[in-house]
Amino acid sequence: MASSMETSVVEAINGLFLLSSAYLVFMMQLGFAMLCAGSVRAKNTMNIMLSNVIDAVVGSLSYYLFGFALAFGSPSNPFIGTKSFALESGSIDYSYFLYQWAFAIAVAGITSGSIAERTQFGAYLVYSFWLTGFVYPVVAHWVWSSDGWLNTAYGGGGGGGPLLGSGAIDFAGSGVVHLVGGVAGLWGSVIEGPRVGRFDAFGGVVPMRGHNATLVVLGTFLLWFGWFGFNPGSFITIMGNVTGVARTALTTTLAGSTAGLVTLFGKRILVGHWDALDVCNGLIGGFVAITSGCAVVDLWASVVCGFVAALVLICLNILALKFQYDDPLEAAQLHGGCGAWGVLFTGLFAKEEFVLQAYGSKGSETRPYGVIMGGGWQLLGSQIIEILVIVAWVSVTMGPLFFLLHKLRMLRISRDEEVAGLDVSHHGGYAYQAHHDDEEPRFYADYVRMQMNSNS
Amino acid sequence: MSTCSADLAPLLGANGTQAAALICSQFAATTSAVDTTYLLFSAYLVFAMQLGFAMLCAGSVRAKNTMNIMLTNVLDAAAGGLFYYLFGYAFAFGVPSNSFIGHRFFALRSFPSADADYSFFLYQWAFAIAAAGITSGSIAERTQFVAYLIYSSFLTGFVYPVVSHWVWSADGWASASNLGNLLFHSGVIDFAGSGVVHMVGGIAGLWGALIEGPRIGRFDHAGRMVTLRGHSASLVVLGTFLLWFGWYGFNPGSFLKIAVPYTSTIHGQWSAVGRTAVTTTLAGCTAALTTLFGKRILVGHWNVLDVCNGLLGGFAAITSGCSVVDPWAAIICGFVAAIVLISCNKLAEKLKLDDPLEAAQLHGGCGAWGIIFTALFARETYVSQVYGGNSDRPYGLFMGGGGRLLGAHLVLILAIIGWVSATMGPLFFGLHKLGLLRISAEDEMAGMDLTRHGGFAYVYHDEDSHSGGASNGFMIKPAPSPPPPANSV
Amino acid sequence: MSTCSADLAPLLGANGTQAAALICSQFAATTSAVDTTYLLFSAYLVFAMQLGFAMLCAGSVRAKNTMNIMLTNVLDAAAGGLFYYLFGYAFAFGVPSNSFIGHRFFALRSFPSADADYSFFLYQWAFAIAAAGITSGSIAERTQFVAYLIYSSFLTGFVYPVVSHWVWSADGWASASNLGNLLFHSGVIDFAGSGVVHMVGGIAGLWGALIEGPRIGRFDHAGRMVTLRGHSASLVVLGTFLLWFGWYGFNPGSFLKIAVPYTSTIHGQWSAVGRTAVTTTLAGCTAALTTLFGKRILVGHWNVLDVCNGLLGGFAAITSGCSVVDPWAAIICGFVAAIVLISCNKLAEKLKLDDPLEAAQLHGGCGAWGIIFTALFARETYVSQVYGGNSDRPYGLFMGGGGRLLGAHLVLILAIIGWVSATMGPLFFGLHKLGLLRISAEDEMAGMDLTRHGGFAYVYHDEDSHSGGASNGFMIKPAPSPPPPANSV
Repeated sequence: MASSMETSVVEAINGLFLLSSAYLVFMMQLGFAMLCAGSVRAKNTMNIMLSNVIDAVVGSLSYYLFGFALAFGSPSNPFIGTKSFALESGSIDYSYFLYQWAFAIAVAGITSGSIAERTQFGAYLVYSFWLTGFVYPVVAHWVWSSDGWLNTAYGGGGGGGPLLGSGAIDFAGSGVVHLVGGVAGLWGSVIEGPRVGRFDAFGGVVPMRGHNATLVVLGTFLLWFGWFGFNPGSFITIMGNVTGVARTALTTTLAGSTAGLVTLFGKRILVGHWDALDVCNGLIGGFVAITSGCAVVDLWASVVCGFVAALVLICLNILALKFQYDDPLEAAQLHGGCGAWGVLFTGLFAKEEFVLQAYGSKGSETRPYGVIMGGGWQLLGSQIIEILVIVAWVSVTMGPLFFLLHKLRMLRISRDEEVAGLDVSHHGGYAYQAHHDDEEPRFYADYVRMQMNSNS
Repeated sequence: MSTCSADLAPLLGANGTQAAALICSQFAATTSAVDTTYLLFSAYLVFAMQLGFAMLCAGSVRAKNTMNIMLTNVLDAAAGGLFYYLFGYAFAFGVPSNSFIGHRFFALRSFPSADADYSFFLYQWAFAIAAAGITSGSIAERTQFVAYLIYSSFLTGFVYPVVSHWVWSADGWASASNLGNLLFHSGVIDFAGSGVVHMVGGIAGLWGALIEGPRIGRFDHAGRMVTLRGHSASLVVLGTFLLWFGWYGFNPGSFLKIAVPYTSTIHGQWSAVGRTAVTTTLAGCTAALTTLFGKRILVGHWNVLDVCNGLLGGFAAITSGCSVVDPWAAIICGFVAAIVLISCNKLAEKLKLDDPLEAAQLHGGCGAWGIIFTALFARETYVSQVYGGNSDRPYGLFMGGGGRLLGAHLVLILAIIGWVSATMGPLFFGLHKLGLLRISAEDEMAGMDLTRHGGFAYVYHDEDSHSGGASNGFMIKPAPSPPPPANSV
Repeated sequence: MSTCSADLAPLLGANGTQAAALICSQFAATTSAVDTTYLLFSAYLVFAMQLGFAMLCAGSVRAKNTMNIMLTNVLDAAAGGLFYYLFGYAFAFGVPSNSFIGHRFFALRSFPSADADYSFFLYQWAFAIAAAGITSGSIAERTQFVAYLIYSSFLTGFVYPVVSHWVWSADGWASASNLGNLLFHSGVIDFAGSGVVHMVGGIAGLWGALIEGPRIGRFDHAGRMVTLRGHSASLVVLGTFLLWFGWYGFNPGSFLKIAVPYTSTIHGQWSAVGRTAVTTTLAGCTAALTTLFGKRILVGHWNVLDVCNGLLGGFAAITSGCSVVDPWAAIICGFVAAIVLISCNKLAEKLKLDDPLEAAQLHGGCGAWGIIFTALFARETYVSQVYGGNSDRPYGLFMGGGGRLLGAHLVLILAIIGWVSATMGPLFFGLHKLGLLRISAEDEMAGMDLTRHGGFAYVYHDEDSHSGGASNGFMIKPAPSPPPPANSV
């Protein structure tokens, strides 16, 4: 009796924690929608918002039907899960499904930023279904399913243990989520080419400002809010992880804050003015980078992580302009670049005590941890392998898909449509209606005057 | 918790009773803390829906009426808070009472009781203001502000609480937990309120919209419908996502408690809560996709606003049965909800009903479908887990549970339509006759923000600058261009 | 939990000590999991207030300064995070320490301790950045960005933490839990920080606004006030609702723990948490309605922006006493708060104080009223439940608790005013003298976004389109019209 009550309370607390975290992660979808909407030109707002809604909507169905099974359908082989399609199985932990679903739709949200403003809507539907239903779940299976070959608990590697005796530590998915989304976006954007007018005849860069900075800030704060579900929530259970969960929330905050400040001053020096949008991107870059190691590093290390993440982001942006690469939301640079740095960072700074807390020890032997903390090279090796296989896997799956769509002329819209804007050509009109369509006066005083005139 | 002590005491030997009491009181405290945390956070999420309604409404009306609609939404929450505190809660949950209306706890006197705590009040308050929020969409852009204050107080303070007493209070005639006296031996399964909240709001809106008549310019001389587009799609999407977010408090939160073990399975209520969140998600997503393709075929372009409405229609429909159906059934629910919504919109066009936010069609139509859906697809295991009671409780018709549940649900639909029509219809009509309902034609043309609320919502062009072009945020180059053609969709 | 073992061990017979230790450690784990979940999610809600401030500020300034104000809000959170981590937390909660300032846990060295965990730090950080967010509203539209960075770091890293040490740390001279040495044998009941957060932010803003002087064009040659309207009411409403949403973390979250049974009643702390959420709601709602009607009488139209400010004023006022007053008292609190706010605004107009967001009036004025209100209406039962301690603890004057609490609260108000004036006043004055505070008149006329932040926030007119007007979402009519006359309302 007492033990069943005990179970009930414990399960309820964990369920409460996980569900609430899932709701927060879902908020990130709203954050992406607002961030994207604000970052594109007014004539494409409806298009980008539709694609964000559709990411969530299509992603839910494809993740429900296939994705969850491919990712977490155990028992399975090290490469891909094979059970509980459409949640048809005896005991599904629905909260866990919901949490993973919120992650899956975030991936597609990242990619949609890279190919914004020039992509046919049909292409969104196709890639979104494919990415959420297959590409991302396979990577998630490798790293997060206990059967996966990169998982820290995998038993089938050399010597019957995990890869290099360590396995990859990608706690909340700098690699699994952000790098996947970023690399997919990179291919999409490279194959589509830059937007019309982005680079002039001499290869000079023409700035294309988004239409609404307020929405960008709104989106950034919502992403920050959601990240409190993304990183600390990845503990899945809070019973016994109380301090770890709270520390994770704190490393996340510090990394993002540092990256935001570094970007602020860095851009001030490079460009000469204080730019809110750069700070927003810097913040997000810091969050992306800390996502991998958030649970296993010290607070001071997270400050280092954020500092380097900002530098990575600035360098990649300069590089992207050199190569005439056009990514309206800097998604490939931000999620791809900072995500890769984050995975490496974990291999450098993971602290032994926290690694053992979060991942448990393997019997009597201790786990490898960060190089700089004296933990040997195995972890860093695993992390590098993770980065390489993710880049390779996403390239061989998403690259051909985008290329095929391109060849079938389903990827990019026509030049005329692009210049006119997608909203008017595909979505039935603009996002914003004029605010004075049939009246002259604008304030109460004008109205009063108008009435006095009509009376006299 | 008394069963806990009784069960545990014999097992603990000599001082068993005291020890058991101590342990069990600890369990009780922890359980209450978990449940309250859960309920409070759910209530906060439901409150966030009010923000969602405000943004959705603001984006869906023309810029000249934005201040007006936002003010009504803020006041829904504020006035609703006071009236629900003073009267509404007492009418709804003042038990013990008769089966029609409650009559205790006015102004929360002698509250909290053993059964109900402040967190429960807060949760129910968030529901009540949601009902008023729905109605405000139907009568947007043409209603006097005073009329708004009156109907909002009446709806939150009386009409809605009575319906929620019927269905959700243990004394209500339609309640599924009124064990001694179940309607058709079944009671009504309206888990989170497709009927209680959405139909009530939708039908109240329907009467308001019918009595006021369409906005000026909505139908041309030939009787064809003219689209009056909202001024900002970004706000609509923002509002939709916030409503989606809030719905996770609305549906899964309606369990009220999370730390409840089920005897038949190791998965207790925490698992049912998770399943409810999943069914909610799937229904909305399916409805959105169906609407997307349906509208693509009907209208010829991909429209984000239709997708948003479809999404909300799916949510409104699944709200009734979210806790007692399987995920696959939720997909059916969403699919049909989208079709219901599209049909209702066609019908509204035929009937020249002008509802700026499609609130009557969406919440009324999809809400009614949701109640019927539950009676068709409710699964036996889930019904007995969630509602307990006798083992021969009826369940969904298509799941082999017989037609009694469907009968009870049809009765509820009729009762809600009757009650709301009998209360809100005369109210709107009375206001109409007193000339308090609709604003004058001049005011409507000029926009209510100007005439009633002190100015427009947006001031992008700075009026205080002397430097003309430089300070003008929008006009980088002078734009002596012709006005664009009227939007033709 | 040691009392748990001590109580239980004798009752369990032979292996009692071990059994009791096992059971009690399980209880401790469960309880701390519940409490941490509660505190963390409350902290997230409080963090959402920063988003609320950002949107409220953005909507309340003119379009040409939007980027500037949003940047300051983002940096409040980011810079605040670092400075509170490095210094602020140590000054505030570095116990054991003296009664004026803490001095441990710099950069969270040797943290977590037995008393405080990371979740507590996160919660306090969210409070600290809220204080800086308040001040940013007062000095909006005319402050150099560098000045902003300096004052924000100073406020979050030093001024605010010292005040929170006084009131909330167990060592503080005004703390209600400094049991050996209570101020006036009472201590100060500033539960969630009407004084600690809102008055500090408001008074800092007051000094900033006074030293900078009004915006250009705010007062005409005759000294009459000219309304400088914000550019987007939608954003103001969005921000207000988000603040309301966040306030549910701010006030009920200040309990820090939820799984605490009370000895005197079956309703433990979870019920008190719910009550706090209810009093918060009611105070805000009442203040909003009072402002609505008050402004209707004074100005002649229904204004949503005033209602939003009234709402926030009610929240700022109830923040101090939310946990120790009855719901009916919360209504009184909100009613007076609205009147205080309207009066303060009148006064500000007289004194030619220009505060774009009314932050000094709202957070300073209503915050001070809130502290006084608590000393008048705090109820004995609730005070002893929430603050515990000796049974003769003073409570509200009007509830028969004597004047000692009021005395302590007046001392606190004076101390906060004195301290903030003595630290922030010289800082702003020094920046002013160094020419670092205010931007040049040309910059102010042109808008800071253009001159400092690389461009305007909104680009609705596409520069790359060849079709001119057709793609222009906003300029329907040809634009070379003269700017409309300044609005005089």
